[in-house]
Amino acid sequence: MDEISVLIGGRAGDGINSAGLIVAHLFSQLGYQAYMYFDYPSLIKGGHNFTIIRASRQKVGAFRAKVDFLLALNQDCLDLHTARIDAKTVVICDSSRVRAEGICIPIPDILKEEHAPPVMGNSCIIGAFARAAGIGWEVVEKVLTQNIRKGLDQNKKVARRGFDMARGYVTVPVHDSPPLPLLSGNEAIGLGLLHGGLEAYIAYPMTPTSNLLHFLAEVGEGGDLLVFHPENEIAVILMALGMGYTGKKTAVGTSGGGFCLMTEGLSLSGMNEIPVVVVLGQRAGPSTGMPTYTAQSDLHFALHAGQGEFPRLVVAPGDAEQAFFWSSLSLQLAWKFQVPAIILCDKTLCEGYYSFSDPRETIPTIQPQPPGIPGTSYLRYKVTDDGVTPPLYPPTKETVIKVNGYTHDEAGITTEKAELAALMVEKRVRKGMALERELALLPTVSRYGDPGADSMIVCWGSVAGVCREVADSLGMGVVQPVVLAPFPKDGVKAVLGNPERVLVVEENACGQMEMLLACHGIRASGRVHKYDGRPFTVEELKERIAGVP
Amino acid sequence: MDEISVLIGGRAGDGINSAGLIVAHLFSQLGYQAYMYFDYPSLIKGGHNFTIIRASRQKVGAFRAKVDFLLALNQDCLDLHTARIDAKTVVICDSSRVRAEGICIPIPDILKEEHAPPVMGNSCIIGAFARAAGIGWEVVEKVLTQNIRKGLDQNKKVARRGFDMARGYVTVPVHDSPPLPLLSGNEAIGLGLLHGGLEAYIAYPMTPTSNLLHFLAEVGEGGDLLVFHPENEIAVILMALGMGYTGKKTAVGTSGGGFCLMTEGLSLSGMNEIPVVVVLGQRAGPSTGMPTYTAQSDLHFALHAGQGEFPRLVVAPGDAEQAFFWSSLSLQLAWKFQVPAIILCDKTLCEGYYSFSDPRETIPTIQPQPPGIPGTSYLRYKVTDDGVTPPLYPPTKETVIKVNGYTHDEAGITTEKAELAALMVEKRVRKGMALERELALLPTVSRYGDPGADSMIVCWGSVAGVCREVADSLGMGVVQPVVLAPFPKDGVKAVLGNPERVLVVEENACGQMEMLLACHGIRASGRVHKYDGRPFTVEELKERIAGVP
Amino acid sequence: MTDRGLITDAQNTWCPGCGNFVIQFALRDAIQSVIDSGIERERIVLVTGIGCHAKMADYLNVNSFYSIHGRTVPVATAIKMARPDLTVICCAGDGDAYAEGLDHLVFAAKRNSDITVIVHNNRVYGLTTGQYTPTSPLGFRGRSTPGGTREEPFNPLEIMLSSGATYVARGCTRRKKNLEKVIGEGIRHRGFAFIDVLQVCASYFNLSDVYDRHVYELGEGHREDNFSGAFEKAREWDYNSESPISIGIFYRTLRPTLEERMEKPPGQIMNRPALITKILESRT
Amino acid sequence: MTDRGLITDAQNTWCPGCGNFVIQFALRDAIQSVIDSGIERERIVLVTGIGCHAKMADYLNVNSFYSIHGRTVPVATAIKMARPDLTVICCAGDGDAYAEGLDHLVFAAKRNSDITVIVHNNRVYGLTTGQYTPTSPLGFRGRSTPGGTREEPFNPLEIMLSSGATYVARGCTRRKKNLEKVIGEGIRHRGFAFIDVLQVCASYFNLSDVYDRHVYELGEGHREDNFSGAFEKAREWDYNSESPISIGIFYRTLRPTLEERMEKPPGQIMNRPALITKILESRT
Ligand SMILES: Cc1ncc(C[n+]2csc(CCOP(=O)(O)OP(=O)(O)O)c2C)c(N)n1
Ligand SMILES: Cc1ncc(C[n+]2csc(CCOP(=O)(O)OP(=O)(O)O)c2C)c(N)n1
Ligand code: SF4
Ligand code: SF4
Ligand SMILES: [Mg+2]
Ligand SMILES: [Mg+2]
Repeated sequence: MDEISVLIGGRAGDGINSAGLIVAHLFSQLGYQAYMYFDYPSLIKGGHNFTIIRASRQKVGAFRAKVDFLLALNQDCLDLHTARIDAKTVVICDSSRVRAEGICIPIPDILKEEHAPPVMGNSCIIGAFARAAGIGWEVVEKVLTQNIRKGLDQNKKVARRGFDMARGYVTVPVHDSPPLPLLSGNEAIGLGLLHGGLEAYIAYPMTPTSNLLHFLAEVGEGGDLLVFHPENEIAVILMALGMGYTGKKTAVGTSGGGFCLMTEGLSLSGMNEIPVVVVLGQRAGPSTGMPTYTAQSDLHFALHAGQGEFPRLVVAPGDAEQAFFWSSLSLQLAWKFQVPAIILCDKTLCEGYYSFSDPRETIPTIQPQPPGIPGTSYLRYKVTDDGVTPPLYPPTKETVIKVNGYTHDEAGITTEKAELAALMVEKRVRKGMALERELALLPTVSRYGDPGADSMIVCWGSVAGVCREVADSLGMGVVQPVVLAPFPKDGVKAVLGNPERVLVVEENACGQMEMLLACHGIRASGRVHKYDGRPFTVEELKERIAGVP
Repeated sequence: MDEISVLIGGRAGDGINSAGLIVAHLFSQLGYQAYMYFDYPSLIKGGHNFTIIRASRQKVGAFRAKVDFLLALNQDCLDLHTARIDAKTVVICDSSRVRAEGICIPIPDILKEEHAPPVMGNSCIIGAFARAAGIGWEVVEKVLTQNIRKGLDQNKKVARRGFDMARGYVTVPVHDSPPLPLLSGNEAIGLGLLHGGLEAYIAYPMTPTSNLLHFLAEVGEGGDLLVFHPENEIAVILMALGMGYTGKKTAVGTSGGGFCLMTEGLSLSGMNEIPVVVVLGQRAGPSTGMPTYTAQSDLHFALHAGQGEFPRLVVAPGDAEQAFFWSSLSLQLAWKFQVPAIILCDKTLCEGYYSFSDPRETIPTIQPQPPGIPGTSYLRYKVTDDGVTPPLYPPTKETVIKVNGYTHDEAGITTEKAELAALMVEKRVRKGMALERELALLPTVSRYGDPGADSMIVCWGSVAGVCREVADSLGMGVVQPVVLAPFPKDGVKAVLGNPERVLVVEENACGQMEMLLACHGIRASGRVHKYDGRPFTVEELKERIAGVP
Repeated sequence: MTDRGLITDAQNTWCPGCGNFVIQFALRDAIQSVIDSGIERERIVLVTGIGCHAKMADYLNVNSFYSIHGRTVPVATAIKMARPDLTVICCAGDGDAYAEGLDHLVFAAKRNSDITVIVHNNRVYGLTTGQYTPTSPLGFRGRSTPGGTREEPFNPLEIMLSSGATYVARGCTRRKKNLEKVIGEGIRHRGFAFIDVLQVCASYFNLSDVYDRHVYELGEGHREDNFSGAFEKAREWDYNSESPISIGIFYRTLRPTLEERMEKPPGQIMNRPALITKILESRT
Repeated sequence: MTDRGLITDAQNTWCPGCGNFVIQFALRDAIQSVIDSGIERERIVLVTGIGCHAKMADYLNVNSFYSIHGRTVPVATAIKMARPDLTVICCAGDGDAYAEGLDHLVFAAKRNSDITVIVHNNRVYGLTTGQYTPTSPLGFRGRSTPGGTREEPFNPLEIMLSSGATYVARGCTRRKKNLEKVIGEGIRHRGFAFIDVLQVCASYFNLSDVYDRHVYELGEGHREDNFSGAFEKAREWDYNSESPISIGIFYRTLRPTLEERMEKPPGQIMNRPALITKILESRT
């Protein structure tokens, strides 16, 4: 048994997300890598929430169509997931609410006996699951202890009761790899930003990046990180630019609707050359769409948002390590080149959990821009060879620092002169080229699978996880451009080679990556799209790929 | 003398724009086609404003590097335009403010003698110009009478004084073509929208479309057009959707910064299927940039603005007739297919004046969508073959009409179901395909010059005017896609043929049309960019094209 | 329009105990009484923002425009402007109407647009899981402010009075009867009607006890037509400290509505072809 | 920072007779006196919107952030939050601060962000050639309202008082001395200072005569610390009818500023690598 999948489901408010995380931690302790998908509708109590935890000896970033264990806190959970059950699936359920064959635990009775509140039903079913999967009680105890803040003893008691009532079906083998931390994509982004030097984070809540705000707000309570939630997203980005003007490395986070409201500020950032990092979490659109479901349909919007032309960095990490790595680099690069950067992620990445291998040793330090020379002759927009002006921030002795969203001269004073305007356009263009040169030294394109395969998949963002796995099983190769702007055309071409088939896999309907590739002369021979808000399962993608002519 | 160019310049507040228009009307009366470019900085009084009027027997949409007459109301006008003067140029000036050779008129003295206010200096210099150009007094009188609202008699008097003081240099031949109306691009758009059935126009002022607001506000005072200027652009687009919900055909106008603020509403329009037409006047960016100068740098932003995927119509007219034609069609098509439409124009088009040949007879009437069937079973998002739902608007007897920016079912009730979500994505995709089919019957691509030329220019928007002219003189062909989304790929390829050279001419730095062509597999062999806010002159473009390898 | 009455058969997903249910029934009853008074149901339009409150669009079986976060008011204003024969009601959230889209609210009041805005003021962002809003008390620990907010709430009634609202009321989901009254009167009011509803959020900010303790109805003695009195009364409670909280109609007056002022004199209508021709002629 | 003093050598493009000149000199003098009182010039930051008023960023030789239309306040708030040792002043327009970006103004007042906002209230959009603003009188014929506006102005002082501003003043460009005083006091005020400046627009709305006739200074008798009195005084003139127009400081009080409340207890700083490692451990 190299891998194992567990689904746990119930109503919103039942703590399904935390329960899933506990299960994932159980596997971590046994030396597995875990991945957890969390599926929930946009409501607070009721409805149906579920998580699928998949653990494997290999790095994993996708889930399968079938599960080995189904932990059902209510009947819905069984009824809605019959398709995920096969002959081998062990069902564990609350016998008071679910009619099923398998391990049926009278959870309310146990809770009553232990004087425990309903939300602890989770722990009970997890206990039963552990026993069924042959996971030792000491592992359960350790994980509960590490992860439960309130009512630990009671939780342990009800878990033990579940444990004791179940019987072993299988025994998940134990491996001696040290346990890895489990991070959500949001947390990985947050930590990456901190690693890159983040000093301030401003956001207005919006799924799927609200949890990044919550995470950093907690961090900010204890440390020197300024976190603020203002009146709306327009204020968010303008505040970020105000922070940036004083030299504070600042990021913001949002999703499509909020990003719309930031586009005017983004263009200002392009013009006044105050860097800002925007974490843009995609979800199913257009408009409010399905706020808690995933999509990859804002690629071109991210590439082109804001009036006028200005260089920008756009990165689309596909898992927690890439999220950490490129969040750190985005901040560093944005600051070095004084451009806006967008971290384009999606609900699957943001709210999924991943076993995390600390990538810090591999992250290059970007040499920061040397500061300008203070004094009365300082020019905030001095035209230089590479287009980047040595920055200074107020207060700087004897120095006036003028930033300006109008076309301006080197000092930052508004101009409408034709030659000066053209000069400044060229300055910004050169800055973009300098950024491109710096990126040429970085791993902007990831590859997986068979590099010399006839059949190659191109994908981006969180879909990389499932593509990697499917490619492995089909003998294909995968090319994942992580940097999307400036587009690493040469890198992609080099990695892609000249295969017979190029399949583009995307979670949208219009083929946005395919279009981007086409712009750069790379033609796809086939495509697989999904646009119902749910990520591909391994089997689904495999089948869909098989169906492409 | 087949054509003639006149520059008139002075300070902001001197009425340079109106003066230019009067000169253009003089030429209209003589049977010429006229084009007028207006150049002004972003200030109210002072600075330097000028217009260049070019009249020709042919349709004209560009100006030359040199002028035949330079009418200088101040010294700046002479000093700033020395490059436009050659041996043949006749200078006419206010002798009290300008030292020059040519026709020098003591304007202040004349005004004083006629008890006329300073702003009438224009009329005086126009009178002198008319005489110098051999234009009869009766023509001047007629044009003044038709165009001057206040103080006509006094204006005539000072014009006559100027007329009498000058001497004839040339005699502009008179042709017997009937005079054409002169329209700014903004007015042509406004009239086109009215032709298409416009019922409401909402806008927050922003150059270069403020004058469209002013024009329609005047129209609205006298007729049944609802015009409103609310607190900001977010309100603008949401109000437009509110209007659209009641069935009122509505348009809005803005420029890049305001458009940013509309993008969230645009995406809502894509989702709730309430049509809206957005007039997007480009100007030099990024950010506030140079508000009164031109650019073509929002193409991809217009194509991709708003989160998520939804069909949209984007048209980029190149002159006043196209502006009228496509504004009418945009409104009709947006309503038929219930999609947002963007009329992508620029400062050159919006604020330039063109002799206008009424295109009404050539505009097809788009068969509107038949209305839905009222009653309790009406479904606002009924899934149909072509994706378009027969609409109804409140109040409709016995009918509940629900529109929704969330993913919704056919009745407009929020859903998060995977299958329903996919179904609705496909509905919208099919709507886009239906729009594309309708467009296939329309002249989405314009061509000029030699259709079989080895060397072809591809251009878009207002640049078409100068390209047309240059292509004619260089024996090249021109392809101008007027519809940019859905992109008429086949049409462009058909018209383009297979030439040796494809030059893309654009007023931006990054080659946005070139990128769009590349997306559709059309490769450019060369490019000419301009990004200083000033449109190409005929000579400049010729020279630049000659310089492309 | 099914004949199932004013409630659709969409599944209701509010939390048990949520104050939104009370608003739903109060609004339904108010709408019913408007219908009973002779306004056809198809003339009623509901506009909602985004948030828990906004689900009202799915639940009430009347025309509805489910808008985006913070943007009920411009949509509603435009609907009323386009069709003054419609009765337009907004259900907005406090995050929605007081944070994201405050400016529109002020302008609707200023213009005296004849719409009714009901703010489901649970003093928290419900749907995004419990962050502070402009009316959360100082020190509120939400998920974006785990150490407590650093700002006092504002008083929406004061702001609305200052902005020119001609009907300013407050309700509370702990007092359904009064709520129905202030909503009904608001809908009937000719001009901009603003109703701040203190709504209990069972999951993130359950102030039932506080409201039960402090809420009282404005008495007979309160003069609705007196601006200064209304303003003073509005200042009695600052949305922060514990003090008596009055509910009811604070202020009501009449001034010309936007729609009245926008009305065109009859007989102005000109057919489009003729209009276009006339303009072209004037430009020749 | 050239040593040319507080005025840059950028060409000034305001119209002759524009009230902005008066604001410019009043502000320059106020800044000079702040500098004289010991605050280094490099600690002063000017944030402007977009409009005629905003050209101040080009004309004053101090640090400046020339922002976008309607967005002075969030920029200024953030600058102050990031660097409380800076003195942050906004020059905003009435279109800018009262229409496009009104919400930010309300929130700065609510939070008591220690910045100073000077609104160049010419009651018209100058730079876009004369459209009505939220403070234009009813019936104003601007280029977007050739038949006259259909809405009354709002009173920005009332709104600011209701929003929690701790310093609310009005000046007029016809009274430079008083203007300099209210600006200077505003800058020195600890907390959010709001100054509505009735500014003459020579080209599109020249109200010199009206202001000369009606403007008077608040007398000794006016108590700046009395909210109700200030509110009542603010309502004396409604920005619409002709009536006496008082200028001066309407209201001044102290409450904790946002920046004070945001200040971190010392000693909290943790180095980043250690912090990241600690969090990773907690997730294992
Ligand atoms: C532009 C934008 N920003 C953020 C969001 C995310 N969002 C959805 S609901 C909500 C808060 C809702 O709070 P409130 O308006 O008080 O409504 P409640 O849920 O409390 O009824 C937010 C921030 C969004 N949908 N759109
Ligand atoms: C988002 C956006 N909308 C519109 C504009 C166009 N615009 C520039 S200045 C201005 C009005 C300025 O009026 P006000 O703020 O009163 O300043 P004033 O010129 O009167 O000083 C407008 C609408 C813009 N720059 N940005
Ligand atoms: S979160 Fe609060 S407001 Fe939202 S449904 Fe639940 S109880 Fe009601
Ligand atoms: S338009 Fe008005 S505000 Fe602008 S510079 Fe001229 S006088 Fe001043
Ligand atoms: Mg709320
Ligand atoms: Mg103004």
